Amino acid sequence: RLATTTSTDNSGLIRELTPYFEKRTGFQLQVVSVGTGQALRMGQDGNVDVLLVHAPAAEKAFVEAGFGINRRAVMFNDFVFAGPESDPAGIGGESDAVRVLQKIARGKHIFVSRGDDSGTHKKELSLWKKAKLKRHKSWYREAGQGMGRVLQIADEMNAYTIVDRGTWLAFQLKLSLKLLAEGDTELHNPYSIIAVNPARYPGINYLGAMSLIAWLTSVEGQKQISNFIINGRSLFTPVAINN
Amino acid sequence: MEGMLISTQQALHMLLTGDSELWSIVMLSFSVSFKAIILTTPPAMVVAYSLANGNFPGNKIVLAVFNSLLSVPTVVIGLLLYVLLTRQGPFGDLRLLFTQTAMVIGQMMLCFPILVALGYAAINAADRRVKETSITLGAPWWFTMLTVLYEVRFGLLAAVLTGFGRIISEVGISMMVGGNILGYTRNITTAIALETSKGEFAQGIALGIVLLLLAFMLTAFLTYVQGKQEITA
Amino acid sequence: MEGMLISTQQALHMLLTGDSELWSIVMLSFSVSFKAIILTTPPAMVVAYSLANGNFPGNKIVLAVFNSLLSVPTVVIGLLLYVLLTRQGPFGDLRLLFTQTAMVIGQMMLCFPILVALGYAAINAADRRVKETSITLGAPWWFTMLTVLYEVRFGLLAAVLTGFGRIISEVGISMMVGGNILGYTRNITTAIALETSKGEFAQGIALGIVLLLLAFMLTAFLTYVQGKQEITA
Amino acid sequence: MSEPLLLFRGIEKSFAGNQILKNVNLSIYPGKCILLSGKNGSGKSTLLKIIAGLETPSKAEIEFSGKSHSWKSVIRSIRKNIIYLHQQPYLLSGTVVSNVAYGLRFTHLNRTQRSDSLKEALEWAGLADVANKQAKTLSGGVQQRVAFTRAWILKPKVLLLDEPMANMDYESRMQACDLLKRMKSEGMSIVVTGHDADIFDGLTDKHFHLTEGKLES
Amino acid sequence: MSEPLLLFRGIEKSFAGNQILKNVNLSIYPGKCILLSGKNGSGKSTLLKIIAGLETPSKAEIEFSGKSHSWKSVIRSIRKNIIYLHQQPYLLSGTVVSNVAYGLRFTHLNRTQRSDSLKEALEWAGLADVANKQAKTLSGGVQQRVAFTRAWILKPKVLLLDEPMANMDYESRMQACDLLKRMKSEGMSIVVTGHDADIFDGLTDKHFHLTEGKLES
Ligand SMILES: Nc1ncnc2c1ncn2[C@@H]1O[C@H](COP(=O)(O)OP(=O)(O)OP(=O)(O)O)[C@@H](O)[C@H]1O
Ligand SMILES: Nc1ncnc2c1ncn2[C@@H]1O[C@H](COP(=O)(O)OP(=O)(O)OP(=O)(O)O)[C@@H](O)[C@H]1O
Ligand SMILES: [Mg+2]
Ligand SMILES: [Mg+2]
Repeated sequence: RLATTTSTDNSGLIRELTPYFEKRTGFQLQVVSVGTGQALRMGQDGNVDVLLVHAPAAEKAFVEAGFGINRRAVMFNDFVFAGPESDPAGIGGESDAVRVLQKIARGKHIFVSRGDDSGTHKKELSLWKKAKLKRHKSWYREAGQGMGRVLQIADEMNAYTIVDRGTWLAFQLKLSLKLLAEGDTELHNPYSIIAVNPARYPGINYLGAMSLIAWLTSVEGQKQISNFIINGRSLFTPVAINN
Repeated sequence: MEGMLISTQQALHMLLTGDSELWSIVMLSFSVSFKAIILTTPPAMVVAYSLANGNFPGNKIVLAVFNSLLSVPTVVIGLLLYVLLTRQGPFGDLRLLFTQTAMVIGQMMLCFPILVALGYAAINAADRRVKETSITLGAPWWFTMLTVLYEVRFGLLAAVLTGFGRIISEVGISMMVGGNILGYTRNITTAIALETSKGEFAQGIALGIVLLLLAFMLTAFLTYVQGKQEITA
Repeated sequence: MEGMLISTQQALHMLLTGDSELWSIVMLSFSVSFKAIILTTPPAMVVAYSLANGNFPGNKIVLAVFNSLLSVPTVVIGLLLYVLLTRQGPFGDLRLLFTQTAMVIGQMMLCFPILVALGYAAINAADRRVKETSITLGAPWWFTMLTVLYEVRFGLLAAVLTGFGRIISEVGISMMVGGNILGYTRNITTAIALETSKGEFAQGIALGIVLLLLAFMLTAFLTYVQGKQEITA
Repeated sequence: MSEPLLLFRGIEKSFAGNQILKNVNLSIYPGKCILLSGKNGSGKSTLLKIIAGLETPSKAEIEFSGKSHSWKSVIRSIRKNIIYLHQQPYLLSGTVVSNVAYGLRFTHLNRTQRSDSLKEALEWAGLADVANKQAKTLSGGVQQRVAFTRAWILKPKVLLLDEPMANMDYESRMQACDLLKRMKSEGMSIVVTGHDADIFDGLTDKHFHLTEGKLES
Repeated sequence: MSEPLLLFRGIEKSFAGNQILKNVNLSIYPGKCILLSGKNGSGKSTLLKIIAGLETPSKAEIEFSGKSHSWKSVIRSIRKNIIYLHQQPYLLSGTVVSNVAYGLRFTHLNRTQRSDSLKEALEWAGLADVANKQAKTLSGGVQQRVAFTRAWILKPKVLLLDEPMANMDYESRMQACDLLKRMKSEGMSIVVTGHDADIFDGLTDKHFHLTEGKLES
């Protein structure tokens, strides 16, 4: 049983990979797709065997507390800034994430935040912190929902937002928002896979979990990840082999 | 388990000490759902009464439609309303999406069939002599309707309470057309959904208990009023 | 809008041509909810009858509790059940989490207060002479109960339909303790939630319409049966 | 005899294929009282309900002011002047006063007139003592008296009473009869059903018997 | 006189502070019939309901087999032998047959005995024609007859009839009286209320009048 973040499941990656994995190892993969926080919680409770998540700090804490073992980096994608086509804040082409936020804040342009403690939200907050900017309710809207819905809300409100590239590619065609800024290394989004510690819960399918980790970080698994293409672009960059 | 108790204590403490964020969320929940139920009840009762008393041919089919509308998931209502209210949608110009008004409209759509179906059942159980007595004593049709509704008021109260419970506890519509925006459209249930997605289960349950307690105070009051009436009835 | 029509057409086509994935999702929804409502109805009716007829002191308070339980969001029930069924929870050894059984249990918890509250309203509206007649003619208490329940059967049918509509359309419990696992615990509403979170609104609405149509067939059938009875009643 | 106020002609009524009323004709004269008797299930209540516009006949015509109309087309306007009292009356939730006063609000009386006639009615019917009691807690006979009072207080042109005194005690019956006699003298038409003709002694001008769907005098 | 079957002593009953029954004593002898009269609202129905165990008295004792018991402690076991017929009877959903047969399933009769007594009862009450009609569609008088039949078919030791013939036609009344006389001769005790003593001519052995909460003979 794998608990994964909605972003990977929604993009279709997991569905794409499942048959290859099942054919290769004979294990059945059951996917529970939830928010990162909820995924970690389910791992902590021993209700799933393995996690695929993206929240480095929380992951570290999770492993240090002894809930998980064998944390391996699998892949990354990156975050981009999206906003209305008219781009009133003028962030188009900007590559420095901090400058982007400064421009938005200064003009009090509406910015929609995930506001849900997800990996994306945490990344966004760390960027605001870095930019040392105060946010005000009148233009900073915390939506408390998944990435796709936040994109739709931003679209409706003609607002700016930060989004992971996977979700962006999946939703791009349904929105009038445009991708305005990208490329800062600050904006990398690493995914890791973690096995739930079998020492804590005897019934854990540790063998299956390790098979999935092994397969995802194998040459075949990594190749399948980079072969996963949406709108002519590969979504995730595998990192397990080259590192 | 322990976490739950602590979180509930915290939530209640915040409620009692007037934590403004929590209170604004609670107030928003109740004000949206109150508006929805109050606006929906009168037309729903008229429809239920017509269905129970009119002898137009499609009667039973219309009733079956309302009964099956009980099975529509809230998120589907939310989706439909979203499609209608979105910028390029037919009512996009009203700019209602992600407002409390949109939440009220969606909740009205949700409780309308409930009130009609349960109202129908209550009215249909009324003694036929009620209507006949009212008519023969010279009442106009609308007064006859009010008389019948009054005779079955306890059944109607149950219908309204059920409808209210349904909309105050729904999350699909509020999430979809409200957007769960902090300070604007976040209500108790979308807040619970948010806590849940964060893995903060204890806090989710704590908010649920807050809702339950407030609902209990409300219904205990209504049951008390009802009880007092029954003694003299 | 267009997308919706096409998706609905597609979904209906898949339904009619027996697409196995869609059918398994649909069947799962109905089988879980049927089990839940069938298991819940008898005890709920007994409780409702006792509340309406017993004159024990806490009567009104218990009723108010059931009424306020109508306002508990499904996700809170789901969370509570999760806390109970999780590995280290009190019932963790049963390994029920992420199974259909867990979904059935959760849905039973959801519809129990609905059936009690609405059943109470229906039974309470019964003529007091029904009970007296049954008793004086020598019926044991349980036969008197059955007689009263039969006299108010249309009200009870409305209660059961409302309860069924509530659980077949709920998503919070199914998501939380079912887990939305394809082929195991994915039902119509969690599938809709999934499509919605992907932004595939048209497909979400299409699935909702599938559910609505099936519910309509079910209730039309029941309304037909009810109608036939009423003619002779 | 003077002109009839209303003439019901050719009333037919079937329930589920069973013909209850067969070509019944009934003329209602102002200031006259008709007693309608007949075995249980002969159709007395059904006939009164059709006249009151509460039950739909299979066929019927109504004649008044020299013209004949179909039942359907005129019953709505006619039934304003006709009041039917149920065989088993239904008292609405509320006090005795609110029940008796129910119909008054649809009349053209003003406030003082209403409260005057209300007071008078309660007095006459001996209901002053129970005026503020909840009507549904009353005994069977008193309920019947309340329903009776609720009907005649409106002084309709035609009063249809379905076994109005079956559960009343002797005194109440005498009182009710007196009352009806007074109303008659003021021009009200009355149709009453019952199994004991002697209760209505001195009140009824005509006696019809309903057998096998037909009226016989 | 022989031993009383049941002796009710000191029955008191108040509704909302109003004392309806004041220290009423009533002995029920086997094979005897009591007529209970009184003005509307005097408490006749209430008294019968208390005896039947359907209404709780403020105070009451029951004496039988030479011993005295509190009402509460024995009414449940006693009421099996007592049947009360409502003043306005309630017919259950279903046919006339199913209504009349309702109580039979709780007796010790076997199948053939049940169907025999059912047939006999319907015949006697003149209900054979309407046996398969839905009971709720019947006329008021026939409904009363059905309720009456539903009660006496069980042949209880004590039969309490609350104005059982108010809506019956002349023939039905005679028939019902005959029936009651036969039951009496078989040892059944009967208490009946009514406003017309003459209906029950030749049936009643004792006549009590209820005034101001007290029984007078
Ligand atoms: N449930 C109740 N609540 C309050 N008062 C009641 C209730 N039931 C009966 N009463 C009162 O008790 C009194 C006696 O009623 P009861 O029905 O016994 O009279 P009754 O002698 O049978 O009269 P009737 O000849 O009209 O049938 C009445 O004044 C009535 O209003
Ligand atoms: N709603 C109905 N459906 C079917 N049959 C009905 C309905 N109402 C009345 N009937 C039948 O019509 C016939 C006449 O009934 P009605 O009540 O008019 O008789 P009645 O003369 O008033 O008798 P009673 O003296 O017993 O009051 C009865 O056979 C009754 O069963
Ligand atoms: Mg009649
Ligand atoms: Mg009485």
